[in-house]
This record gives sequence, structure tokens and C-alpha cells, in this order.
Amino acid sequence: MTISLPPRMTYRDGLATAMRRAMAESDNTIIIGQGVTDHKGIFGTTSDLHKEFPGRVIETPLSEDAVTGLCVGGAINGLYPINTHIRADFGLLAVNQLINMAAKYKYMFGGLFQVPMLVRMVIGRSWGQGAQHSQSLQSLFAHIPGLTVVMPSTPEAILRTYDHAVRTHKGPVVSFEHRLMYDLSFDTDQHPPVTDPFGSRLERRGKDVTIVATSIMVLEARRAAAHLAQHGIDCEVIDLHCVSRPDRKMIMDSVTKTGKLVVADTSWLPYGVSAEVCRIVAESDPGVLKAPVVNLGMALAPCPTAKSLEDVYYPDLHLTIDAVAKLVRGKADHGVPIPTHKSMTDFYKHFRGPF
Amino acid sequence: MTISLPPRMTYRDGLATAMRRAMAESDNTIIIGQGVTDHKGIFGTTSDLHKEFPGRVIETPLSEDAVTGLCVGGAINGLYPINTHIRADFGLLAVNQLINMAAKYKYMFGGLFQVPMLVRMVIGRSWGQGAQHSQSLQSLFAHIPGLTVVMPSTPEAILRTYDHAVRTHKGPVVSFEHRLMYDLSFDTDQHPPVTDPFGSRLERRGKDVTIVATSIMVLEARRAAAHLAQHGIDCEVIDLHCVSRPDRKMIMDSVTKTGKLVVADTSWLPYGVSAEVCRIVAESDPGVLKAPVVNLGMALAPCPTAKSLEDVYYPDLHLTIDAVAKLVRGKADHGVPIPTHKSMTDFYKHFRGPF
Amino acid sequence: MSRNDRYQELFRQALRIRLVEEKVIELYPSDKIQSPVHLSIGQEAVAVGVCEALRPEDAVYITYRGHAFYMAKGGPLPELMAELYGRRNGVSGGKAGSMHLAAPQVGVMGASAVVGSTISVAVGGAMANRILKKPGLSVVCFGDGATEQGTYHESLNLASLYGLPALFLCENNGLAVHASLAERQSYRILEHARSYGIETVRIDEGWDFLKIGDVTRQVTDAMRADGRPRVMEVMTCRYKEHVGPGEDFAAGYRSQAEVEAWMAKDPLCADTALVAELKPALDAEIDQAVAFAEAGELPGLDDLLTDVY
Amino acid sequence: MSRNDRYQELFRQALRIRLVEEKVIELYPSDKIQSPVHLSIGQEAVAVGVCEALRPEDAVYITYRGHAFYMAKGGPLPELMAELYGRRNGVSGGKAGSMHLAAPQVGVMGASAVVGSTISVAVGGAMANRILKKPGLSVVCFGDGATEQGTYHESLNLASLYGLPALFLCENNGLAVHASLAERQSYRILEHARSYGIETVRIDEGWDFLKIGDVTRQVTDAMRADGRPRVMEVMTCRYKEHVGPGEDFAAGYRSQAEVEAWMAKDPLCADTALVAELKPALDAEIDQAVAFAEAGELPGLDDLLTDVY
Ligand SMILES: Cc1ncc(C[n+]2csc(CCOP(=O)(O)OP(=O)(O)O)c2C)c(N)n1
Ligand SMILES: Cc1ncc(C[n+]2csc(CCOP(=O)(O)OP(=O)(O)O)c2C)c(N)n1
Ligand SMILES: [Mg+2]
Ligand SMILES: [Mg+2]
Repeated sequence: MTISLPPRMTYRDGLATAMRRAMAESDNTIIIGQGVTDHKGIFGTTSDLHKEFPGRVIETPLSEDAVTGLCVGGAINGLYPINTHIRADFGLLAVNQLINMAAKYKYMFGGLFQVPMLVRMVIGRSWGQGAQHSQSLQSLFAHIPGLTVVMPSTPEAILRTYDHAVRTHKGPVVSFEHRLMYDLSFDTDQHPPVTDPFGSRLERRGKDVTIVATSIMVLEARRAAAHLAQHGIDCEVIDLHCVSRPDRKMIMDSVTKTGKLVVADTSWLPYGVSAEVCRIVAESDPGVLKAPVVNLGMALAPCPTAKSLEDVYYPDLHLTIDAVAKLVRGKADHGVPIPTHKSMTDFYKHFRGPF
Repeated sequence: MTISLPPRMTYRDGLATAMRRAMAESDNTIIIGQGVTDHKGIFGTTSDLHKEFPGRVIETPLSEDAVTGLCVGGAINGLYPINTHIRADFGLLAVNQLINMAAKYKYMFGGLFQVPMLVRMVIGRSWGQGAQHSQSLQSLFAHIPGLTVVMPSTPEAILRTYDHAVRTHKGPVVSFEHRLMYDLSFDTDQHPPVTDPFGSRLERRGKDVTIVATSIMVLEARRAAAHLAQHGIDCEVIDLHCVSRPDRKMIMDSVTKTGKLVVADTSWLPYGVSAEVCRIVAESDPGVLKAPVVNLGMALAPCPTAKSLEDVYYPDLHLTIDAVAKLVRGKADHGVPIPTHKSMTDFYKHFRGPF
Repeated sequence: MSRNDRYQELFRQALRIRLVEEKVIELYPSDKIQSPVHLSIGQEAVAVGVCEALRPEDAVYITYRGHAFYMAKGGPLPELMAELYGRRNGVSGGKAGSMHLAAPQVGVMGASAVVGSTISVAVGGAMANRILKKPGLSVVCFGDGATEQGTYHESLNLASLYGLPALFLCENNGLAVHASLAERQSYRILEHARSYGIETVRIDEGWDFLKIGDVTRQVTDAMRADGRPRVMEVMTCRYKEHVGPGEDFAAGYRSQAEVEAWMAKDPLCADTALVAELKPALDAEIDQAVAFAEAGELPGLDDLLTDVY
Repeated sequence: MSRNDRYQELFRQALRIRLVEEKVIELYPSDKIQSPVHLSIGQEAVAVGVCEALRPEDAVYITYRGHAFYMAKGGPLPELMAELYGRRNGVSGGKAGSMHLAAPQVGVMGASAVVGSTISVAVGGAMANRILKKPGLSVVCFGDGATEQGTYHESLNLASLYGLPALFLCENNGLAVHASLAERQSYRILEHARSYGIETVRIDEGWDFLKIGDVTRQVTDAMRADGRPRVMEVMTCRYKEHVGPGEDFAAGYRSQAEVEAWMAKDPLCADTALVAELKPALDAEIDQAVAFAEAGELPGLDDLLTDVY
């Protein structure tokens, strides 16, 4: 499928375009969730679609569990439901339906049913989101066979992935969208076309170290790589994208070449993406590692509210650059200057609540 | 704390003893869940306690979410609630309370509250449990800071761990008990006293290979080790026990010595215990690995019902022995004869439903 | 069809279900069926009566206690038996077992073993039909215990709010495993349901397939006309233990007399003449189903990883 | 206390809450408060009236829209302000922010930002008191939207079934974010609650702290006597946007006239003389709280990993 895109696009525009396309594509598509028809329209990604597609953009009560079940029932009966959660945290009310039902409905009945549906979960961050509005729960779902879990990091990834989910894939897809990316603009032509829309993406070629990243950490990794390149460190960056089906070959080819691995994810390390990537390397060929793997993620605590705590809770550009440089140079005084601006952290400063 | 135990004890007796002790220990303890007062008494682990401790063993409606919330409310107000789920799968209805509330109630309020409580989740297996009665969901909870997740593999581990949870630890503990162990008898004196009841256990010393296992896979590992010992392969076996806080040092000391690692867990590999153990090694010192790590767990699918499918769904003694021998000898024709009996699988044959 | 023909046909269907389950009991000690069985014995009339009023395009969403509804809605018997045996020729190739029956070609849209979890799924089925302009009602069968789940509340609200033709059918056998209604519920099921603006109907005579058929026809006719949900409660009686092939009166959580009083009204127990008349043909059919199951291949490694995604 | 004294005292408390929140609005553009704020402006009388009838040993479980209840129940103001500032001298050392207020020493037992999730927690509090033979009611405050969650159904059933003195207090402002009741609910809240065998009471005059206090006293007296739950619905009106310091009438999801009609009855709007009389002292108190907050240290790395387990 070819997608023609404007040269620059925000993440939000990518989502809004994907939503409109999914609705226009087929009369079977519905968008359902709390706030999908209001003037905020899921941060501007479903705005006015209820006018354009009457009866197929459906406001709901606060009933995450039953609404998810309704989507499963719709899916096995010919609809393509797109269900929104403005915070992934609220998706925890829907895990029985997602894990016990959606993920198993095909297998449990020996293939008698298909459950094509998309669940959009937004990861909150910054402006005091606190413990219950900030969780990045991809690994809970990626552990479960039957669920496809993606974390698009660009508008292009959104468009290709959602188009593929809606038109071709016949199973449940859970997508984690990062709230802090909604307002960011992206060049759309920088990505080579992908053969598998659910596949991992080689974002940058390099020879000194492999950074495997997810979601907004792909942006941090790219910025870190740009800075490090000026100081003689050449990073390869892989956007894992589909966290439930990482591209083992892409990861192993890269780590075999570089011998060094950093995993940068949006959640906690234990039982997270870092762990999963380490499993892939350890199972495939740990001998390619010339140094211990470095993992970056949230601190091992619920998310605190105060800005000063949040600043140390999430890994930032400083930390990423410092960690990569230390790993590549093999010493703490690696000689790479740390930029004064904090990159994403700078951006977060401009990101003013409330949501 | 000293615990005096009879020389032999079933897993069920361990649980029943732990439950009675918890109730006798303090008037603040309650046991709450579906079926806790009936004649089956959670597979015989709560039987008749409602007569002995009237008003503190509480039958509930089918309301996993609110009952868990009730436990959180009880815990912050001075009770020690013990909540039962006869299948871990039903615990998925309680994850909002466990993850958004129990795990965060202390941190989110800056330490103003404590949430001492124990959630017992039983892992089903065999006799056609199927997709929704067989899940082993430890890694979903172990990913979450604030939750302590244990998987006791012996009556002794149950007693020490539950006593510690009830008397000393002040936070939420989720325990995964394996249904297939309930009927097994254990020698109680074979375990060295542990300093940390939540700590990992060195089950067997050996020099050729490290097997890190959980729950019933610890039993498989011990049997495999006994067989392999007769053929010149000396296994070290670690019972991970507390999957949310694995003993890094114990694992690294062992793998440093043996150079070879097998992880045998009761769930799926991605984002599971295998992944987490691989992370520990990869972050600490992957150079100690002399071969790729071998991971054993459930096949990457929901659990099928038919016995013939279940037999290939779970790793059995054959597979474990074969995998370990291959890893140690470095070749497929490792020369270790595979026993004809299937060990746990044999036992499962005697395990006749219904439940 | 005369009243008598109708009685005889519904009786036959109910008896067929009972005989199939009695065959399961007979086979169980052989370990050929290695699956937890939740028998409907005592409750067959509900499935038979309700399904009489349903059309092929109507869907039923059922539970782990699903043999009766699967058969009453027209699910094929040999494939059911083969599924219980865990064979490749089973309706789901052995992946489902007793707890997860489905036969979408006749509108059996799946059974869940997580109590209450198909209720909202059925509401979604009703919504799909409305959006896709397809005919057909969604009927979801669940036990009294399922009404205690939060999802029941959410689902009633959604169905009423959106005006969807979902029939919430509660088979009230007064028990959830061994716990009585009084231990679990502060509400009366229909009074509670009416507070959502949903019309309700109750049938006390859960053994009476004719009455259940009649009432269901009235209810579904009204639903086809107004497109609104309904809640229907049928009082019924489980004769066997909660799960498994046996009886458990000795456990003392309910009285045997109560069950025997129910049996006295149950045509399948009372009308021994008709049983004798119909049994041979049914037995023959069941024996064929068993033979079909026994001839089935075992699924294996090739099947393990199919149909996951 | 004469009626007038009482009026003046409750008015003062309500005004104090409003002025604190107006201070938040004033401070917000400075980015000193980096936390989503869900203001209670327009709803203060509910918290003040209800808490008048409560005793120190009674507990309240609240929501992300929690400033009013926190203050009305006696939570310290300087520590509240410092918490909004994310300072170490905040009531939770900056870990909580606006959405997670608590002050257990005065019975504020925590606020959740997951709608509906403290309801069952409050039921557990009531059960703990009964088992531990402690006095005190559990009061759980939630919005109309929270009643749509499954957990509400489960919690009403548990409280009624076990006979626990939990007061379910619904602040019905007719909105969940921007969605009206008609878009979300097929039931009437109290009629629904009565189906659980729970007595209910409704107050339409959500601006009238005296009436709310009187009714709450009657209700809580009855609860202390019979140990049973109650559901109380207070109609109220949110003046500001759902979250944030602004107004959003331009968005068109509700009419400004409706809110203005409410304001006309709100003593805090109408009784300008009393506002003028009380404001200076309150302003001084608030300024001190702000000074306290601004003087607070920022929490840092040392605090990040404390209180996790
Ligand atoms: C969510 C969930 N909780 C608990 C169970 C265990 N369980 C299986 S059947 C059952 C009782 C259900 O009672 P009811 O809904 O009345 O159906 P019945 O078995 O009487 O037909 C319970 C508690 C389960 N399967 N799912
Ligand atoms: C479980 C859950 N779903 C969705 C949300 C997003 N959300 C926050 S407040 C709110 C509306 C709640 O309405 P109501 O209970 O009436 O309280 P009010 O805000 O009107 O005081 C919603 C949908 C949430 N916080 N939690
Ligand atoms: Mg029942
Ligand atoms: Mg509201």
C-alpha cells in the first residue's frame, strides 16, 4: 500500500488521518470510547468524525470493561472497533476482556472466530500525571499470546500500522501512543518504506553501539545519536515498534556488528522491553556482547507527581548520552560533553497542562 | 522465627497450616473470597476456619474487583486481608485494584498508608483447564513496583513466606500457588533455613549448569538434576521464589561458576521470568555465559484443552533433561538417556479432574 | 404443529441433552473425557424452550455450562462429543473442550469460563447487527452468580442506553458453586434490572419448556419490534454437583429434598413412558456420536501454534 | 451555635475552599502548580455540609476533584498548597499532587484518579471498623460518572449484603468530563441504589450547606444506629472546565445560562456582604499557605525510591 503524506506532519495529525481513513475505508469501522464525540476528540484525533460518520463514532459511559467486551462482540460479528483510552492506566479495567477474551477468542475456539480490533492507549507523562495517569503498560499485554502490541513513534508508523491493522490484520491490536508526541512535528520522508508494517524499524545505521528503543525513547535515541555523532560515536538505532514481535534478526545483526547494546523503553525494566530484548540476545548469541547491556527506563517506583521528582524518574537526553558514551568508551570519563539543553525535557517544559 | 514442621507434608497442608496460623496470630487477619467457607475450602486450605474464627472468614459474591478494593480498604485500616482466587485467570478482574491501587497506595500518598495484604492466586494445569483456567500471570504483577510476587515451591516456602508476609511485611504480596502441587508430599527437612523468607533459594549445588526455576518447574528441575547426575552432569538449581526481586547475586555467582543457564518457568517466555533472568545476566556480566541461554516455558499460544495438545504445550521432564544435556554437552546427541517415565507428566496422569 | 407434537419435540430435545450428559457421566470414569464438565442436567428445559423461539440468525452467547444451549441451538452432536474427547474432529479441534463450546454456523457464538465475561460481548453482537443492518437478536445466557459481576451492571446500562436488542437470560439455579443466593445478593435480579429501564419477565417453572418457549416467543417478538433489550429470569435446578459427573448432596450445602421436589415436576423424570419411547433412537444417535469421537485423531504439535493471531 | 453562627461558619468554610481554588487559578499561569487541577468551584457546599455532620473518627474516601473534601474534613491547608507545588513539605512530600490528596490523621483516606476506584476501598474501611470494633463511618465521595463503573454495582451489593455503614455520596454535577447524564446513564441513581435494599436520600439544593448538613446528620445518625449503608445524591454544579483553571462555555457542551442560574442561588455568589467580611482573614491564611509552599524544598533523588514497598 502506498501512502502519500505531506512533508511534515504532527503525531496528532497522523492519528487523526488514520482515524478518518479507517472510518472512510469501510462502513464496518466504529470508534468507541469516552470523549470520542466531544470537542476535545481524544486530543484532536477523533474530532468531528461523529458528524462525518453518524452512528459510528460512539460515546460511552465510564465502563471500560463492558465497552471492551462490546468491541470483542462487535469484532466477531463483522465490525472493526477502534476503542480509545485517554490513559493506558484505565485500560487496566479492561484486561479481563483483553487478555481472557480478545486474545483467546480465536484459539480457544479452534479458529472459529476472528477478533479484528484496535485498542488505542495513551501513555501520560509530565505535568503531574502521577502514579495513575502515567503508566506505560505494553509489557503486560506483550506477554500474552494473541495480542499484537505496537508503539508507533512517528506519524508514518501510525499510518502504516493502523492501516494494516484495519485493512489486513484480523486480530486484536493494542497500540500505545505517547501523549508527549502528539504535538511534535515530524519529517515524513525520512523513513524507508517498510515491508512489514508491524515490523521493527532500522532508524539509523551505526557501528559503535546499538540502541533499541520504543515510542518516545526512539526520539531521545535519535537525538542522543546526533549529538554523539559529533563526538565520534556512531550509534545504530532500532525502533522496536511491535513490542510483541520484535525483529530478532535485526537486533542480532546489529548487536553482532556493534557488540554493545542499550535498550531504552518507556516503562519499568523488570519484565519489560529491556528484559525481552536481553532474552533475545541471551537466547541467540550472548557471545556477541562485548560489554554488559545498559537498560534505561522509569525508576522502580510508581510515578511521583512533583516535577522535580519526575525529572529524575524518567531517563532524559543527558542520561542517555552519558550511558551510551560510557558504554562505548568503556569508562566514566568518556570525554563526550553533555549538552546543556535537555532535549525532550526541554520540550516537556513547553508542554503545559492541564490535559 | 523458627518453624517446626512434621518430616513430611503436602503442599496443601502447608497452605492450610499457614492459613490457620495467620488467623490465630492476630484478630486482624481475615480470609476472604469465593468458596472460602464451603466444604471444599479452597482445595482444602481454608476448610472449617470459618467455624474456628467466626466473622473473619468471609464468603463473597462473584465480584473480584470490589472484593480486592475491599481488601485494600481493610488493609489501610488495620486488617490483614488474605484474598483467594481459585484461578489466577480470575485475578485479571482485580488488576485495577492490585496495580492502580494496592501497589501505589503507599507511594502515591508519600508513605501515609501501608497496604499489608496477601492475594493467593492458584495456577491451574491439566485435565482440560483450557485457555482461561491455566494462566500463570506472575510477570504481569512482577513488572509493577510496589507488588511483591512470590511463587512458593514447597510447603516450607509457603510457611516461611506467608508468615513473613502476615507478621512482618507491610505491603501487598501476590502469591502464585500451583494447583498440581497441592497433592504432593515433600520432605520438610531438606531445605536450609533462609535468612530472607522472600529470597531466592539455592536448591542444589552443581558445577556444570545453572537451572533457575519457578514453582512446579523447580520440581521438574530437581528431578532432571537427579537423573542427569547419574550421567555425569552436575546441575545447580535455584528456586527463584520471589519473582519480583530475584537474587541477582545468587544467579550471577552460579552462572559465573557454571557458564551455562537454563530458565524454567510456568508461563510464556516473552516478558516473562526467562526474560527477566536474562536481563539480570545481560546487565551484570554476559561474558560469563559460555553458551546461549535456554528458556523453557509454555508454548506461545493460549492453553489448549485436549490432553494431547497440553502434553506438548508444557515443557516436561524429557524436554528439560534433553535441553540441559544438549546445553552442557554442546551437541544434540549428548548421550544422556531420556527416562521413559515422564515424571510430573506421570503425576498428572494420576491427577484426575474435575477440580 | 399440534400442542402434542410440539410437546413431544421439545421433550425429545431436552431428553437428548440429558441423555448426552448421562453418557458423559457414564464415560467419565474411563478418563476419555479429560475436561471439567459442568452438567446442565435439570436445566435442559431452559435451553430447549428459549431456543425454540429463536431464529437461525439469532445468536446465543453461553457459559462453561454450555452443552444444553449448544445442542438446543443446533450445534452438531458428533463434533460436540469429539470436542469433549479432545479430538481433531471436535467442533474446535480439541482446543475448546467442554467449557468453550461454539458453533457460529448455527449462532452459538462462544462460551467463556470466566463468569460474566460473555455478557458484554453479546451486547457488542447486538450493536454489530444494528450497524451492519443485519437481522437477529443477541441472547446471552448466564447464571445467577454472573449478575454479581460489575460487567453485568455496565452491560445492562449499555444495552438500555443504546437501545440494543440483547436478551439477558439468567438461569437462576440459586447457586454459585456451593453458595446460596442469600450469601451473595442483596438485590432481586429483575427488580434491579428494571432500574435500567429494561422490561423483565420471570418464569418460575424452569422445567416447563412449553411455557419457556411461549414466553420467549412473546419477549423476542417484542424485541424484534422495538429493538430494546429485555432481562428474563428462569428459575431452575441443577441436579448434579457444580462441576464433575457426580452428586454431592452429602456435602450439605443444599437439601436433596428440594431437588427431588423439583424432579417431581420435571417431565424428563415424570414422563417415563415418553422417555422409553424416545430413548432408543436418541441412544443410537449418541452412540454414533461417541463412535465419531473415538474415531477422531488426536491433535498434536502441528495444531499447537495455529490460530493464535 | 445559633443558626446564624452556623450559617456563617459553614459559609466561611465553603468560601475558604473557593478562595483557595481561586488562588490556584491565579497562580496557575506561573506554572508553579504543575499538576492537573480538577476544581470544586461551585460544589464546595457539598463537602462542607457533609463534613459538618461527620466526626473525627469518620473517614472520607475522595477523588481527583478532592480539594474541597480534603479541606472540609480538616486537612491542613499549608501542606495542601505545598503538595500542589510539589514540595517536600507537602502533605505527601510532592508525590501526590492535586489528584491524590490524603490526610489520615483527620480521616481523609486517599483520593484516586481512576474513576470509581475508591468506592470498594471505602467499603473495606467500613468492614475493618466492624471487625476491629472501631467506631466511625466510611464516606465515599464520587461523581455521577463513577456510578457507571462495574465496581459501583459490586460495592453496593457488598455493603448491603454485609450490612456495613458506608455512605455512598454521589456528587451529581450532570457531567463526566463533557458528556451529559443522558449520554451515559439509563438508570436513575437512587432508584437503582434502592434495588440493593439500600435507603437513599436526594438533595437538589447542592448550594445549601445547611440543608446538606442537616440531611447528612439525619442519615449518619441512622447509619450509626443500624450499621447499614446509605446512598445520598446531591445535585451540584461545576462552574469551571473539567480539568484546569479556566472556563469552557464556548465549547458548547452545556449552556452558560444553566450555570448562571445555579450561581444565583449559591450563597458564595449571592451573599457578597459576607464574602467581603470574611475574605480578608481567609486571604491572609491562604497567603501564608502559599508562602509555606514556596518556602518548601523540592524533593529529589533521595525521595524517589522511598515508600515503594
Ligand atoms: C470471574 C470468575 N470468578 C470465579 C469463577 C469460579 N466459578 C466458576 S462457576 C462459578 C459459579 C457461577 O455461578 P452462576 O453464575 O450462578 O452459574 P452456575 O454455575 O450456577 O450455572 C464460579 C464462582 C469463575 N469461573 N470466573
Ligand atoms: C476509569 C477511568 N476512566 C476514565 C477516566 C477519565 N476521566 C477522568 S474524570 C472523568 C469523569 C468523571 O465524572 P464524574 O464521576 O461525574 O466526576 P466529576 O469529574 O464530574 O466530578 C473521566 C471520564 C478516569 N480517570 N478513570
Ligand atoms: Mg447459579
Ligand atoms: Mg460528574
